[in-house]
Amino acid sequence: MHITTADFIDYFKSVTEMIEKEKDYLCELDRKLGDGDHGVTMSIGWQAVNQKLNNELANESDCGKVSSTIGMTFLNAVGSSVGPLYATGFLRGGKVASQKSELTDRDLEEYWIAFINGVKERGQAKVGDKTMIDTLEPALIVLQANAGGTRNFAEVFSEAVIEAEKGMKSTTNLISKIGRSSRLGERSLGVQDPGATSAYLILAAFLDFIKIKTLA
Amino acid sequence: MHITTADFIDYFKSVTEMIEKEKDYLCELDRKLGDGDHGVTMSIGWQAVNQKLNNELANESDCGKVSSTIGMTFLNAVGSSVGPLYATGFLRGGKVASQKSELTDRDLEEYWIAFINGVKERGQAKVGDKTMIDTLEPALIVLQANAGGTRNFAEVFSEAVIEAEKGMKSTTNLISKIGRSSRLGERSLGVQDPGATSAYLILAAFLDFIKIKTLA
Amino acid sequence: MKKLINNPTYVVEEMLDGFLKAHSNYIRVLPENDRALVTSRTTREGKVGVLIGGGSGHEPGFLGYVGDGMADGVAVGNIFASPPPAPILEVTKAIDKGAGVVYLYGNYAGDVMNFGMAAELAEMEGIKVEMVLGSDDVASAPKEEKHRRRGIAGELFVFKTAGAAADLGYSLEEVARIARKTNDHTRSMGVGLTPCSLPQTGKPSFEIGDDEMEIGLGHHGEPGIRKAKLQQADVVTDELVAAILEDIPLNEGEEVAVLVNGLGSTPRMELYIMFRRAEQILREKGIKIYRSYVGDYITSLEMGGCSITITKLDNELKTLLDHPADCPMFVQK
Amino acid sequence: MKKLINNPTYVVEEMLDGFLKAHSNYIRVLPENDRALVTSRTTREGKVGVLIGGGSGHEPGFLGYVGDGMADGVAVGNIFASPPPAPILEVTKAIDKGAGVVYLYGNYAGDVMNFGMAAELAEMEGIKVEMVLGSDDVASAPKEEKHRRRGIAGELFVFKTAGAAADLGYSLEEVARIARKTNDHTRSMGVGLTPCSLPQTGKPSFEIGDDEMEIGLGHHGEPGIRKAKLQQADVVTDELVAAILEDIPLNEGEEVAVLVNGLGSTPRMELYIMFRRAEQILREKGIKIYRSYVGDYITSLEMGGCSITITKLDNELKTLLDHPADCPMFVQK
Ligand SMILES: Nc1ncnc2c1ncn2[C@@H]1O[C@H](COP(=O)(O)OP(=O)(O)O)[C@@H](O)[C@H]1O
Ligand SMILES: Nc1ncnc2c1ncn2[C@@H]1O[C@H](COP(=O)(O)OP(=O)(O)O)[C@@H](O)[C@H]1O
Ligand SMILES: [Mg+2]
Ligand SMILES: [Mg+2]
Ligand SMILES: [Mg+2]
Ligand SMILES: [Mg+2]
Repeated sequence: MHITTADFIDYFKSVTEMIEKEKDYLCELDRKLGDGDHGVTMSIGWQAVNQKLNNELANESDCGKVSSTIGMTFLNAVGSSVGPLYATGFLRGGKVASQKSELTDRDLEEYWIAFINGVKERGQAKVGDKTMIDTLEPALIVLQANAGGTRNFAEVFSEAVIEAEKGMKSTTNLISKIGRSSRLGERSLGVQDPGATSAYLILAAFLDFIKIKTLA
Repeated sequence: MHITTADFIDYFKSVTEMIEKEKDYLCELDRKLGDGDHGVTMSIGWQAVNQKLNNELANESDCGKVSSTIGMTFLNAVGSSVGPLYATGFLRGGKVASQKSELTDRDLEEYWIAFINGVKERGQAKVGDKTMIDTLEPALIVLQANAGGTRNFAEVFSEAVIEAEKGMKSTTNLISKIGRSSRLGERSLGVQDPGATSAYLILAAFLDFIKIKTLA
Repeated sequence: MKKLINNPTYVVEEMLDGFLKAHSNYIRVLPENDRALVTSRTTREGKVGVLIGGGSGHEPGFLGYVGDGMADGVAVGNIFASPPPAPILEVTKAIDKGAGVVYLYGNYAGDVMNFGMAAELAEMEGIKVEMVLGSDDVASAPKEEKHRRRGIAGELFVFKTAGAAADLGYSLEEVARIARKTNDHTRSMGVGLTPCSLPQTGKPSFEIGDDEMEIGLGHHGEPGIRKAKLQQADVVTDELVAAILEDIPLNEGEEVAVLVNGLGSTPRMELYIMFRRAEQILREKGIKIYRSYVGDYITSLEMGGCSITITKLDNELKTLLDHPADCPMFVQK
Repeated sequence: MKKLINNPTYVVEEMLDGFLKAHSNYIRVLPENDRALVTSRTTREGKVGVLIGGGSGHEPGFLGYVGDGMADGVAVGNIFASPPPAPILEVTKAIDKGAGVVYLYGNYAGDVMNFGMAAELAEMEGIKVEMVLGSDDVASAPKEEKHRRRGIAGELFVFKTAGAAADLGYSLEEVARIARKTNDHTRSMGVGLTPCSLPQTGKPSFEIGDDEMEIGLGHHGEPGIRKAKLQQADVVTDELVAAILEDIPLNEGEEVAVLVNGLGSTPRMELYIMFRRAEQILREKGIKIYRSYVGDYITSLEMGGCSITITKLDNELKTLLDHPADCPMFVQK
């Protein structure tokens, strides 16, 4: 598979659309666990990203530049918890994709590995803390197990998304240990973590995107 | 009819009870026309009066002293619009009843005439302004028409209360010209004035009281 | 409605108890009357006494405005009810330093009667009293009947300038003149979004739909001019400011003070959004805002909404507005 | 919920616009970043810069506390969201007078990451930065894990003492020490009665029954320790003060500052009723209240409820607390 910079930009546009649809749901989860703004924050961030995609980045050919600009744009638009987390992901991914006008299967693998490692490093959360790491870490394990290998990326990524989904769902039965909801104790049980949810949605959107690419 | 000071005190106690029952209704009317506190104000005032009746005034023999103490007590407990209005009524009535340990038909007539004139003088409202004067003025006319005459007070007062009731009811179809509700214009139509209502209730309670006295 | 109170009957007493404990360096209660509060600092002989007062439930109004450069004493009524003459009289006696006392209060039937009775009693005791009634609410009567208008948030400016004038040694007549002039130069209009409730009844003070606002609402929940569909902040501001400017025409180059006053539960964020638009309108007309106040200055318990006040300034009023003040709920350097 | 706003997307921008227009004598925005605000007065070379910040929706927190004797600048986030590193960095550069900058903010995951990133960037530019996190909310983690506790209204005292220390010429390390000491000496706990709503969603920030309260509520509407039937103010105060005193034992004769902070829609009357009871409890224990603050200091939009904060004082903190301050929303003589 070859993803051009234009494809890459299309993917990010699709994330903006998806976030607009899921905004209320993400806020709903955050109202139960935190301060209720996760959907709003994601929406503000991705609207700002979309602005960039349609303007400064419209004719950009460097995938790395696209990703790192997205990171900085998202960060400066939202701050919040997810600003530094996702921004660090996009910045690290941007390094991997730097100077590339096309991304191969191996590039994409590396991109998402760097992305997830960036988030992990920034947030220092562990699996079981009830954060987006519960979504991202299982995906990372799948990606790393196949890193540098010969398997089709779409196939590997589809497995990664399956694991990510399980991870996301597992947060429902976790007691929160980090972030705003960590003071809830037992009361955090029964609700899926909003960040774990948005992280899954971002990965799943990429899978959708490459599936459509492959069919086309 | 002869009303002793003890009877007089009993009447005022009955007003306290009556106001507690009508408190919510009076507030309800004032919410529609004013600031919603008329029932609360009346209740605060009459609770304070009741305290006095049960203590300092418990063995008082001077009807005038009872009435003027009630006036000052009511005034100091509530302030508000009705504080000065009713207080002036009780103070003027108190002058008429001063040094008397019993009130005759003619005394009672004079008492209520003085009471109403006091309220009128304090408030300077006119019939048709949508205030308690719409209740009190018609009663005053009846009382004055018979002043110093020989008719039975209970009979005269019962006519006065009938006129007072008509006056009270007339306020429903008046546009307010004085007090808080006077800025409502047309919107003050359709609601009976709270002060006109409490004034009627006070007169009606006196009628009930003398009826029971007469039967007993 | 939910309230953090004990017995509804004693809310005013308990508030005063807490208030006096919290601010004993500013204010004390007179032994003669538990609703009569005066500054705990010593005031100069010969200074005109400034007495404010009105119902409770408007905090910081009115007890929060006793202090240096503002009022010398306050008479505290029940919720939304004028204080009776007794505490007014006691405060008058305590703050009279031989130069007389000015009473500053809102134009409401109850206040007029109670303060009037107190003034008569004070004069019988040889104290000169001047009375100035706040009547800034343009929504409460037509222009030709300004004497019938009620006083709302604009009273803050009357307290401020009259308090400063008294502090600067003006005579009783002069302090009263300043208060009257400030009131004459002041116009306000409010908008209500959600009602408050009296602790004793718990009932909403007025009925209003989920998508409605009450234009011209009084600050005791008295109905205003009309109910309307809730509009955007800019549209609401336009209406309030237009009503004010129609009432007190201002020319290019003139200077004003602006107050956006929250009624109780409206976040400061919204008040600043309203202020932003008011400033735009005035700037477009070439009118200069000399001083701005944005916040909860005279409230109505937990009522939702706000009012806008504009006061036309001249050099005299500017100096008095700039004068420092130090009160429990109002400090200005 | 009803709001006086225009487009929900621009509430923070419009608030800032109004705020800056209303208080241009106090505060200005940096040309580099529209969420970076600094004092408009000139600060002395060699003075330690005090930088505060956090999400919007807490007004007067945090932008209302920029001024003499408090903060030199503020980074403004979206509603309930930490500001990103960029405005923090710009404020840092603007207020550094060669002596370094102290960052004062609440202990929230987002703030920790964003302020941390900004500090790294500032240090790369040669500016020394100290960070002190507010963590006064006893309801947010057990005593042994104070580092995990979130910061609520008690941050006001941290701003106050650190701001005073910087004003008095303390070094960066000393200002940071003062801030840490104040935070170490400070405990708060809150109670929520009614939720707020984000302008963008309009949905209540938490679910609560008509007769319920949330004990230990966070000031973004984060759930607290437990829901309970709403009790009388004295009972609620007893619970909050007991939790605080269990966490920071105070001996007879010790002195404290007390803050009863409204969350947005709770009338001042109720705050004073809560204060009254807190004062009773402390007095009975022989603890002296040296200074009291009662009002809306750090809010959560239109949330209903309040928090109580107690700070243990020594002579050093007393002097700093007494130091004058002059900010758009906080003036102390
Ligand atoms: N240290 C962390 N590491 C990873 N994810 C985190 C961390 N802290 C918070 N999160 C994630 O952030 C989400 C909340 O995001 P959001 O609501 O946008 O920010 P905030 O908590 O500042 O309001 C949580 O659901 C959680 O998944
Ligand atoms: N000048 C007046 N003369 C006679 N009655 C008056 C006058 N002003 C007000 N009232 C009466 O007072 C009533 C309101 O009383 P209340 O609600 O207790 O006082 P407030 O208006 O101060 O809240 C009105 O319904 C009206 O009947
Ligand atoms: Mg959140
Ligand atoms: Mg009334
Ligand atoms: Mg009233
Ligand atoms: Mg947030």
